[in-house]
Amino acid sequence: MIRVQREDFDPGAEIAALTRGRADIGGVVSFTGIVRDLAGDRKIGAMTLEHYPGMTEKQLAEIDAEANRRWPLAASLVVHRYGKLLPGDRIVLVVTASPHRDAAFDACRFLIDWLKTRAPFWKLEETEAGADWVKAQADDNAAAARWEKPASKRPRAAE
Amino acid sequence: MIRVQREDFDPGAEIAALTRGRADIGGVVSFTGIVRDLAGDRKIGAMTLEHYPGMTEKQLAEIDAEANRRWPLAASLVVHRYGKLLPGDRIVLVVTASPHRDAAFDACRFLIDWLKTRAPFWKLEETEAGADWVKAQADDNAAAARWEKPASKRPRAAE
Amino acid sequence: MKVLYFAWLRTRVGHAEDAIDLPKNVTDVRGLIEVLRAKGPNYATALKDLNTVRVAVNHDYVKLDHSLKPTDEVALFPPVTGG
Amino acid sequence: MKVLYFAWLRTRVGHAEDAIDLPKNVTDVRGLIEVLRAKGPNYATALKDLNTVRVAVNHDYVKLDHSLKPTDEVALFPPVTGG
Repeated sequence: MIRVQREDFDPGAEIAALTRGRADIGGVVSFTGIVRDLAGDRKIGAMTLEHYPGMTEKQLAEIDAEANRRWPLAASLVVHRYGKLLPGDRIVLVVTASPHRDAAFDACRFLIDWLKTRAPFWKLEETEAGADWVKAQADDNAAAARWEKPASKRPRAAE
Repeated sequence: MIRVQREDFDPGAEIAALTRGRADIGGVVSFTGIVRDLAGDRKIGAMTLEHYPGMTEKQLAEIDAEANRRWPLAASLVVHRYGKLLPGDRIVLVVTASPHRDAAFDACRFLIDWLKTRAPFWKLEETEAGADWVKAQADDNAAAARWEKPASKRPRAAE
Repeated sequence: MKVLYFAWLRTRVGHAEDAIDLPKNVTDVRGLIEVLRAKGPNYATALKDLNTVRVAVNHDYVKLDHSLKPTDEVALFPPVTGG
Repeated sequence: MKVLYFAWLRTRVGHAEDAIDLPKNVTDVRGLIEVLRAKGPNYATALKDLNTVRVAVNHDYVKLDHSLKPTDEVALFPPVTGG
């Protein structure tokens, strides 16, 4: 399940809703991303998240479907905010539930790694020096690459 | 921070308390363990968690300290319940917060893996066939072994 | 054809959206980008380095050799930075 | 010396705690376990296979060759199954 919204979310309420009445779930893993007050050594006053309505939902749904294909999940949820956020604000939530904790951990990490490189969001940071578009990070590309499948899964592998 | 308690806990409230007013935290990872209704193919009616008061707290505090030595955590929390629990009940919570998500994910997984093999808790499962003490699982030992340090960190390595 | 710009591509171009009539000899994304670059220095600057430009057609990522239809929605934007 | 039992070690022994006066020639955990085994068939059964017995002294895990003091709190229990 995925949601794209301007409003804040409540991680506890989302975790509870995902697991309520479910006794087949052994473990629930959540990741909550929070706006930091520093970008390198520059103090951040605020951040605005631009996104591409329609494509965002489509890309998140595809990433969520891929996680559910790869791991035996009982439930999964991605919530991503857009609009103006302040340091300390929640920005993204990923929740995964599975009978086995390894699957829940792997799927949660996969979801946040992949959405960081695939979901069409762009951060505009406001510092004392002005507003700057955040640059994509090599770290994030490396993190996403961890989850690339071996050649057998690639569509063109048979050629 | 660690807590051992009979009462239920609220993952959302714990996550919020750990991160409130903190703008130096980029990511928060949580693991919530839930009592399942099946053990293999046997239906579980209830479960009683016995523990060793005093040693439990000491072992959990040491595991938590080790996580904080290994990863740059802004905050960490382990809550473990004891007493009688029903399928669907929460049993354990681990929350880790860090400026970087990889550290938060690794530390959270380390904490749950290590507490499963080191914290003195024992599960007594009630099924239609009677009450049985749960056997330690090879899986859990393998999961904990992932986090063993190379020889240089072992106390006897110099011999 | 609807062409959308996001983030610094939008600010460099100066607006969020164009309606482009694709010349008959232009059939793919690479050709569309050449058409846009010729529209003015704002476009030429925004689209100078294609290493920093991502392309989506109808909400899916595509490469520069992707074929275009007049009804497509094309979006040009920098590498994403959400999460 | 206080000796505690947990989980199925406790149910097999039949109680949760003993006060043991360690003979002078018994100096380590292995010796204590021999003393306990001699106390009766319930102890002998509970402590038969040491592969399934974990030992803690003063809340820390120890091995069978760990030396004991009369003031120690010793605990015997199966491999843990929490989390």
